[in-house]
Amino acid sequence: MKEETCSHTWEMVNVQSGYIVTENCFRCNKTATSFSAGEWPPMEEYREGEHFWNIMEVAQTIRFDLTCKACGKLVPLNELAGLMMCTGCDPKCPVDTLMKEMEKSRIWVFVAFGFFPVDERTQLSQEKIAILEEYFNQRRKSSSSTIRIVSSEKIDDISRCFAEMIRDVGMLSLTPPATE
Amino acid sequence: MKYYHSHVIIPEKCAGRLKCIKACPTRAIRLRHGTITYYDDLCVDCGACINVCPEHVFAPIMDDFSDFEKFEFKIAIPSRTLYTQFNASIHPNQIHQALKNIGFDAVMDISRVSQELIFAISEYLKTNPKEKPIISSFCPSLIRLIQVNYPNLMELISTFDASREITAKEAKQEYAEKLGISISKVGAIYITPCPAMVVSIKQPAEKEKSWIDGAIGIKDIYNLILPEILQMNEQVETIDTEFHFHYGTGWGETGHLSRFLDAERHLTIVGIENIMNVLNDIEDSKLKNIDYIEAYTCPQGCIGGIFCVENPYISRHNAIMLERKFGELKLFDEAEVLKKYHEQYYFLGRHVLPRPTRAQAVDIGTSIKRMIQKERIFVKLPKKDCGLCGAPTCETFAQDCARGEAELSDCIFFKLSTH
Amino acid sequence: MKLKEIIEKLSLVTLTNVEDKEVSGVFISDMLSDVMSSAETGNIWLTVQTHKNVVSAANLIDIAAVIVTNGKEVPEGTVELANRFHVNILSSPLSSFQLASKLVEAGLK
Amino acid sequence: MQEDRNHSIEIAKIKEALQADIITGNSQTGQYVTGIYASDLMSDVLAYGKSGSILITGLNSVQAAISAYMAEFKGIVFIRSKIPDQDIRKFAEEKGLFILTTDTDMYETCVKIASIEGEVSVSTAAAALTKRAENVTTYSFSIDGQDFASAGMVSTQIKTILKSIGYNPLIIRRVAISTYEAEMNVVMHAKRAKVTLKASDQEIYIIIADEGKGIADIELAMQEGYSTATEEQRAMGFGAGMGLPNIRRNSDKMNIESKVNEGTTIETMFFVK
Repeated sequence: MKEETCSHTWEMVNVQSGYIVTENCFRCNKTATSFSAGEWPPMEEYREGEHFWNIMEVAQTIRFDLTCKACGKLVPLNELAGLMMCTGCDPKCPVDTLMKEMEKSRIWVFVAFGFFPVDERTQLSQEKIAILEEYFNQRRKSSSSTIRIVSSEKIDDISRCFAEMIRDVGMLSLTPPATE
Repeated sequence: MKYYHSHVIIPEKCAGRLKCIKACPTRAIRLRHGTITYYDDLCVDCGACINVCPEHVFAPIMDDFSDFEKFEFKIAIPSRTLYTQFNASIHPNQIHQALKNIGFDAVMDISRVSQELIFAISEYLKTNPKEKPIISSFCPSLIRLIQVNYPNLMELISTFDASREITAKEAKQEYAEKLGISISKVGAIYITPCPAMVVSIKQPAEKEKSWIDGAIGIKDIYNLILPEILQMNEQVETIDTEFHFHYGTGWGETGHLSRFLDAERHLTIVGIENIMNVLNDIEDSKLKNIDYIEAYTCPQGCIGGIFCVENPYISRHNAIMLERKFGELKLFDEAEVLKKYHEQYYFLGRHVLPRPTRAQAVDIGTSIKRMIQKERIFVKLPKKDCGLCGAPTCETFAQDCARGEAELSDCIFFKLSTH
Repeated sequence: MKLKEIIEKLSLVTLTNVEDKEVSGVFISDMLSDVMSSAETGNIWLTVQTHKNVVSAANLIDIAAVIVTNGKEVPEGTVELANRFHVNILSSPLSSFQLASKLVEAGLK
Repeated sequence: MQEDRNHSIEIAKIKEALQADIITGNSQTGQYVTGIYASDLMSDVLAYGKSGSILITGLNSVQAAISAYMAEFKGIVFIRSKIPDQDIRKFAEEKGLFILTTDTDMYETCVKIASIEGEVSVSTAAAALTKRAENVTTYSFSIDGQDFASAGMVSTQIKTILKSIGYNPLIIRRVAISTYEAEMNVVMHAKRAKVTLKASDQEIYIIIADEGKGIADIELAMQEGYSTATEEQRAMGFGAGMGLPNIRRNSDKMNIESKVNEGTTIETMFFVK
């Protein structure tokens, strides 16, 4: 089947487990996130030109690409750092407004995040976001609701957002749970 | 509750030498993932970290002289230690004059109140208080050490106020009346040998509010008054000879009190380790026949405070010379002091309260569970107390892990065995 | 098999309002990324994780129900969020392993 | 261990049921595991896992191996064909953990192990919670007779432990005083003693069992002022004859048993309100 005419049945491929690493440079106070594949997350601080990167947080996550079973089209999703479900914590946020509107027709809003610092190479295109949305809705076969994925650029002020990215925080922790 | 402390941490300066972590007597400091942090509820402001750090990561927060401009009338209250920073050939009056030259309106020395206070304390001890020994409330760091590590000895802390506080109260009242201004317009500024005194002014553990309004370290004032004093040497005649200075009895140096109080029933301790040993003994009721304990967390007493300029041995020598020269004050009215004593003039008004300990933040069951986890972790640690995980000992590290504040993978020996 | 039937058979505790759904299988993992990549819609998901992220991940795949094992307490915020997004959360005092064998006995493959 | 075998599964059987590959611990297949714990959350493994168990996990990280070792597990089954790397293998080999890998997912792995004949104990948080009331931490210490220089060490150690648990200062003070007195008695009169401390949210329990000459007349010894200390000991401030009465006064419950020429055992109990 030709790519142009195919209605696409998406499938997750090239699934790689690894870590999402948040680093901070204490000289310029810039924050950067990156994906690190492999068994061990980076642990040491390091120098890169003017920057002095310190690891702030490491969480387990996966990265993946999507491919169409029918036509074989491959959509690399290198830019996707994670997904977050809008929990409506900031009434001023445009995503929250969208969420409230969509909730009536049982559409749940998820936000797709790229990497920091923000530039073209690190952000997902609108087209890829649409494909991602298609993929997850195809997987929700029996569902009476649908999902909607929007770009993180839509968030007004990230510092007011309390939602959490879907990733495996605390997985590596060896400390017993603090409270029972 | 947030605890005020007399220093700030400047993490950028930290070179990771781990000296502070080991030096801290209450094990309050950690180096986690390259950043120095501390538990402010454990810090007793002893200044050990400030002292050992070559990079000056811990910076004392001191008042600046300009902070006192808001007062219409400024009274300097020098610690006894200030006088020991100078050779005994320099008359205390010269020091007082120099303080006035740099901007203070008056200077009040604490020796008269000190002497009255000791008289009152010896009177109090004669009444045979139930709880003994009484522990001097002079050293703020000592009080905090007892709050943090020895909560069951809280009742032993003397309920007498410190001489600097009473002096400040009297001076402020006196000048407010004399000048006919509100007492809030009169500022009392203590010249301190250590940062702990600053904490007892900003956030007193002993009472609601301190009478003192601010503090300047001896080190800072020394640089300002020394040139003034050097100039004065040529014109000694300006010195007021009527001034009754005496350097007899008081707190701050070891052994001064024992001469006045019954030496047989009086104990002087300096240095935090030594203090902890004695406090342990008191807890076991092992220490008998002692009525009064005078203790200073600094290694040589207040002359070893970190804001001191002079070598403590020389200070000690200066103190002896001062004592010879200015001896005891004979002029005080015993009957008057007794009257004030019976009117509760010298008392704090209440006992010092313990700080809630970290363990008490959770119920005993959870705490025991953590203890079991701690032991489980501890037995598997190398017990080398290397400090590379950022905790001072393997035991504290195990404790931190059980509390969920550190991760086992921070232990270098685990890392080594997995790489 | 219907969810309500399973709840009854295994005496599961319901922490949220429950919408009955068709259950297509079981997935055990405490890793959200695993759920995102490998769980199927209509699965019931056994986990010891209890934070809000569980709701997000379960919603993304449309999980039939999340069963929190080991009798772990689920924070109120998580339950609230789950109710809002119609995600079923159940609880069991059994461990994931024990519950797995009970699910087989109940006839779920 | 015969007894162990009745309540456990042979590792070889697990390997067979899962058609798993052995990564480390080839020689251990004849051993038995006494529990199963399936989780990816390592903090839970550490908190609730029972020693002797096997860990089923998809977390292919050295942290899984460290956790299994800390919780005294026998080994790990990695699911969904996860092959542990060199670091994990090295750690496992050093610490004597066996590692299997299987291609099934966690549910299937659980189902397959559950279908093996055998009884295994499964640790759960629920079980851990019901056990909470009987949560006790136990410590033991020893005292040497005539070692006056270190007298008081044990009571100081006990005090430190109780303080870090966070008991009321008043109860700690009473424990400290009575333990110190008992410790002094041992130093003065006995050869050596073993001290056991059991602390729970209900009570603090201390047993001091010494080997020594024992007490002939306990009733007499319990009287205030009675002392058998020597002149030298008195000169040093020991043995004012306040030991036993002081222990009784400071504890909520006290029991003393003694056999002449064998030793004395003092049990004290302090109730936590």
